Amino acid sequence: MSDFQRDPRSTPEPVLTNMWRIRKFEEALEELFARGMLHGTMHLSIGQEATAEGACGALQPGDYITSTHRGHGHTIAHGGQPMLMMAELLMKDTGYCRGRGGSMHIADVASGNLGANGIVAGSMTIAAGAGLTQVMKQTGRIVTCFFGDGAANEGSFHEAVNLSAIWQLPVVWLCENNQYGMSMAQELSTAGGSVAARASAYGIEGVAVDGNDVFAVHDAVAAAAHQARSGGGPTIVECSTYRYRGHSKSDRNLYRTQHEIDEWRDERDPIARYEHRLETEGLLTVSDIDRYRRVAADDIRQAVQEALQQPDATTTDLAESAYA
Amino acid sequence: MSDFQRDPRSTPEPVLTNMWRIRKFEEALEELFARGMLHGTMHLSIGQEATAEGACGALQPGDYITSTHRGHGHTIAHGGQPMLMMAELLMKDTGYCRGRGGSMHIADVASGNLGANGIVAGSMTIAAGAGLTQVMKQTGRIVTCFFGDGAANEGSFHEAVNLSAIWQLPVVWLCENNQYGMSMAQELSTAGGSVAARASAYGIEGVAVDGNDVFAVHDAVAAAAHQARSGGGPTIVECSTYRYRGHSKSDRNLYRTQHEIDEWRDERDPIARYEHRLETEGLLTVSDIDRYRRVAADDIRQAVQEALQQPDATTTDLAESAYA
Amino acid sequence: MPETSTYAAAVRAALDLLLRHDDRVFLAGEDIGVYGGAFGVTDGLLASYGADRVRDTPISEDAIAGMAVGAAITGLRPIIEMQFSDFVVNAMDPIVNQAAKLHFMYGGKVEVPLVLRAPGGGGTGAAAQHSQSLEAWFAHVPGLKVALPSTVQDACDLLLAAAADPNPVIVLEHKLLYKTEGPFTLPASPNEVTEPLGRARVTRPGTDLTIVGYSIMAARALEAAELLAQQGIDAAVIDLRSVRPIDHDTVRASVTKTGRLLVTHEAPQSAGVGAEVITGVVESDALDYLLAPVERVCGLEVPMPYARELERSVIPQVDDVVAAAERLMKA
Amino acid sequence: MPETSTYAAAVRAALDLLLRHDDRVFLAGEDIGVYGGAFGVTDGLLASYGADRVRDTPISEDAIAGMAVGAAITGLRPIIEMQFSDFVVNAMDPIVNQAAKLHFMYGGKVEVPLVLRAPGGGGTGAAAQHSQSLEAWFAHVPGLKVALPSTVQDACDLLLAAAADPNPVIVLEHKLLYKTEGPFTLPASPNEVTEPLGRARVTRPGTDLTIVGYSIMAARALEAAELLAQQGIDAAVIDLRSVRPIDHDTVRASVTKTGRLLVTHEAPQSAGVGAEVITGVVESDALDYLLAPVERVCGLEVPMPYARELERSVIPQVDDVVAAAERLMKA
Ligand SMILES: Cc1ncc(C[n+]2csc(CCOP(=O)(O)OP(=O)(O)O)c2C)c(N)n1
Ligand SMILES: Cc1ncc(C[n+]2csc(CCOP(=O)(O)OP(=O)(O)O)c2C)c(N)n1
Ligand SMILES: [Mg+2]
Ligand SMILES: [Mg+2]
Repeated sequence: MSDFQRDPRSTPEPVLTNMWRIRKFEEALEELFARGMLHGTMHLSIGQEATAEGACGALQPGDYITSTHRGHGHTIAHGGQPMLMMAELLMKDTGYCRGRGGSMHIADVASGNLGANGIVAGSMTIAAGAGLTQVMKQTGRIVTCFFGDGAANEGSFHEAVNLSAIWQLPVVWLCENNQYGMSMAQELSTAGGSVAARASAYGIEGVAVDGNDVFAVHDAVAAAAHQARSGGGPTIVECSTYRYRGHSKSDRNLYRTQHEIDEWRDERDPIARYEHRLETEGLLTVSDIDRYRRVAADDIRQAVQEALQQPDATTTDLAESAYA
Repeated sequence: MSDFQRDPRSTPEPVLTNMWRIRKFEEALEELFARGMLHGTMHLSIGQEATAEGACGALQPGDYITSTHRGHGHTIAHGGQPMLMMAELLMKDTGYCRGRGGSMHIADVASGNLGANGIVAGSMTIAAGAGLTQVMKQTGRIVTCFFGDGAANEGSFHEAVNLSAIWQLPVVWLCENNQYGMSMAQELSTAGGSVAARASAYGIEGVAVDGNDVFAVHDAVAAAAHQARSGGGPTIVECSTYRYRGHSKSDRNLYRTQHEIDEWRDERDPIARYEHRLETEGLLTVSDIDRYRRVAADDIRQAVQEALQQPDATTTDLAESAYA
Repeated sequence: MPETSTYAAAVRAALDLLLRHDDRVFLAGEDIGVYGGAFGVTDGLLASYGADRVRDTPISEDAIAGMAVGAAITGLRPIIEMQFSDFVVNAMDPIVNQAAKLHFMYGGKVEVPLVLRAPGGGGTGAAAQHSQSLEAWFAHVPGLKVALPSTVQDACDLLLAAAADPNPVIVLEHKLLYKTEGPFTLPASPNEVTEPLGRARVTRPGTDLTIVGYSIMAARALEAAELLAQQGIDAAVIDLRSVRPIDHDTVRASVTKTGRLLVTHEAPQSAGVGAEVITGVVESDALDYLLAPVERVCGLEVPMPYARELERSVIPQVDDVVAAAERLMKA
Repeated sequence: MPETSTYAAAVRAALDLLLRHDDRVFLAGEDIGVYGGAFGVTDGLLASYGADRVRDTPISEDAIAGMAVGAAITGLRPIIEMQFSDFVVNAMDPIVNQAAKLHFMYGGKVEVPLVLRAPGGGGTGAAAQHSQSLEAWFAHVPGLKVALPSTVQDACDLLLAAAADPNPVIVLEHKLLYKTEGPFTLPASPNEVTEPLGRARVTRPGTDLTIVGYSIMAARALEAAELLAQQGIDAAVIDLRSVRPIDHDTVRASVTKTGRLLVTHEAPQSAGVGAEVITGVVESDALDYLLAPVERVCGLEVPMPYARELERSVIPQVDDVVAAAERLMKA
């Protein structure tokens, strides 16, 4: 669905369309959830689209990502098919995981998405291993590992980053710092206050960028990916961003103010900012912007429709499915 | 057996005597092992005496330590009784752990030694918890957590240090960097190359000192302990030192050269250096030095003798011993 | 005159009681403060007791559990929460190698009075990494005790018993039970609960077969027994309540009367706690009373799937218990 | 004409064969390179295959196992070592939540062909944190397979079978077996071993009772059977070899002949694998053949102590098996 090596400057069309696809996809989910058509809970990344799209757009074909519990955006940005993800969430047999995984386990290994993960920081050591494969097979590919600010306090973060540094693995550690774990503010949970600054503990580079600025994310990841690809080892890229919705469906937002949410949404929204810049810098016309937004909305509407038509997940071969 | 607040300058007698006790204790162990009187394996800290003694001598009565698999020195330096530790190793019912723990699990909680630990970095989160108790009970006591260079790559290190920093726990993180994990050189295992430098990742102070210089260790720990005690939170103190013996009894020393071992032993031995300085700075006379060495040797000889007389560990109440 | 409560509120009431009566008690876990816990169990406790005693932690399960060990051996009484029981995977060292072993390993000279609470089980669509029932692991570890309340009253009482115990105790609550209501009497003080951990309860007497379950399957077993009664099958139901220690005597006594044994749990069948319950019978003289092979109604041998129907087919339901009981009566 | 080998050398031979025949295979673990592993198992492999394929790691068990998962799903075939099986506590997430579940969770579209080797068991004086037998945990996890070789030949063959399997396999070796010698034929290539994991082996036919064990207790059971034979008791011995899956059929078949069942393992008894073996019998028609309550000879319910005599009394010995068999014959 998306091309690789999308540049927010020179090829704004896919970049903007993708950001809208991500948002529209999750808005559609909210609606389906309200209508009782989904099971379980879900973690929405509305407000974080620039990070997912900026990072994945800086990758090359064949590059891998690992994702998180908040991973719909990563999947779409890495070229996943919204229809297959939607089918998964709608418990369809043709969904990415045949209805077995759901929102927290979307994966598309064939296309380089090594999977969302319900365990905070659970994908970090996996990303290191995927990086090792690239080194040992000399594929020239790299791995981008998305993780949250909260994940940076798990032991797995430490072990994975240390290993990647001593083995000089081609990994970009992409921290989506959306200011909170579930309810704990990043500055309270994270001694030292910065995930990027922790890079120096491992003798690697850490950069902190505005995660709501798709240009900044793209450029930082492109540089880190280039370094990784050319044998220079891993980088931590910390993207400061924000989620507008609650952590998951049970969140009453008691740990933050409505004012804070409004401020981020009204003044720093990544899509609005990108559109504004596209317009003021003359990179796209207003009518193009409108068109891409509509294209994205149509894409998602169609994906939902198609997904709804898919056959339901089946118990037929369930009992034998734990083993390959 | 030892006093607290021993100062290598003003009260050299207990400091020197303790360093010799540690060495003599472990030399005695080697002999007993060779005679087949011990079970299992053991980890000797010969060559690292200045770190254990320098650190524990800087503590106050009631302060806690947590120890490691290489913990005989910590126990003696923290005022433990060599006889009870020897009895434990000789599988006696009156040993510190009634013969149930052995070398890797020496503990004397009543006297503030929260225990050796067979799990690398396993005591680090425990030390954080012990630190929390001091805060919540406002005891004014602190906790010194010994850990190895290898331990600094465990996830537990990361989680424990982060927690201690955000909660401002009164903990001194005391890294005994003896240059190797079991066989892996510290500079190969530890990205960034320095444990002390990792402190900045947590917004705390890290200091690196010559761990074979008992003055340097004492001063660094005294400062860190003072800070912890007065509410200033944790510090990482990294002590560079060396173990002359193999990691454990199965070690063939293939990962290092004899030359390297000889160099550390002949040129940087912590006891020889301390004695030299005591003598040249006129802090002790040669005959005093000789006397304390003899006292230490006698202490240990007597401890061994007494320990050998103790009743054997018993299976009588074994089956019910898992629960309090 | 007992009032009613939800299971979640009963847990909260027990925590409240403990915090009120013992200043050595404190809570720690992820999002247990202002968020009130992922399932609302600790809601309001931060406001009552302050951030010193209701401690939000970073996402660091290893540190949460290890910290609790260190606090426990120096005189505090930590009650920690794993947000989902699945996350104990990140804290197995402090739980299994430290908490469970220190008392023994240090020659009996230290106690580790900590409680680890965690919600387990499926049925919420949270899939493979948020739905496990891992009690069998801990049931296998000397030094630990493991309780699983199935009723509102037990949600409080077993927690109080756990907190009173000088040993580390794992209390596994069930997510689907949190909102269930039932009769509830709040003890006036934590000391009012004097029954030690490890006693099963016969929740329904019966003569035709013995159904043993715990946690949500003890509740479903009771429902199944009512349905079976309509067919004239009189099932005894035993709520195990604790899987370490296991009250083998109560099970044996029932089997010697009924001659038939059905064991049920949500965890996968292989090497589950059910096998231990069954073995406790057949290694005793109660074997002689068995009229038919034993039955197990357990979780399917797969990770928990997301889709509603798939999830339902992996988790034992009331119908499955009824069907197995019918089979057992025909055997 | 089979040669002889030690158990450790047989493991090494299998690793050597795998490294030689499949360039996707690599080893990783703590001190497996120049040190040769804590028990010398990987001695010499670094010299033969280089640091790229025989990878020393930092002391980071979580990263070792998680890295292996990532390598396995992208096309490599990692064989990792936990230096002592006790240290899996630090790697439970990658093993249980990731390796075991990815294939299922991702809809069958990925395979996780990794092998985790680890030495378990006591008897070396290494005490509570270096002597555990944790196979029951993994036997309870859908998605994993778990093999425990008791003979020199199996030390090689089960490892080859594990490496050929597309699923994550835990191979638990026993420290005390490493130096034991036995007949050994090195397969010419890894593909020569075609028997899949999960088959038990009757290592001694017998008619009076069935003794089931695995790992070192399979070896001790054989010794016990020889002693029993001197008293005229003819014991069948079954080496389980794999505890997930468990070959219930072989056990049932033997019990229907002997009518008596004794199960033995070094791990603590409660909720151990033995209970599953026994339940496999009594939930089948083989129950009808049982002439007496089953017997278990398992580890005492305490952490492993250090002192020699204490350790010996916690771990089942040949004498204990003999005594239990005698009891069983009298029952
Ligand atoms: C090991 C583990 N601990 C806790 C959780 C519960 N949990 C899920 S998401 C989350 C917050 C994660 O914060 P962060 O890493 O910042 O990601 P975000 O949700 O903000 O995107 C928590 C506590 C989990 N899934 N896994
Ligand atoms: C979790 C864990 N992993 C591995 C080991 C095995 N082991 C024991 S000591 C050791 C080396 C520890 O190195 P370091 O922390 O530097 O301490 P040192 O031995 O040098 O004193 C290893 C790998 C262990 N005991 N625990
Ligand atoms: Mg976050
Ligand atoms: Mg070291």
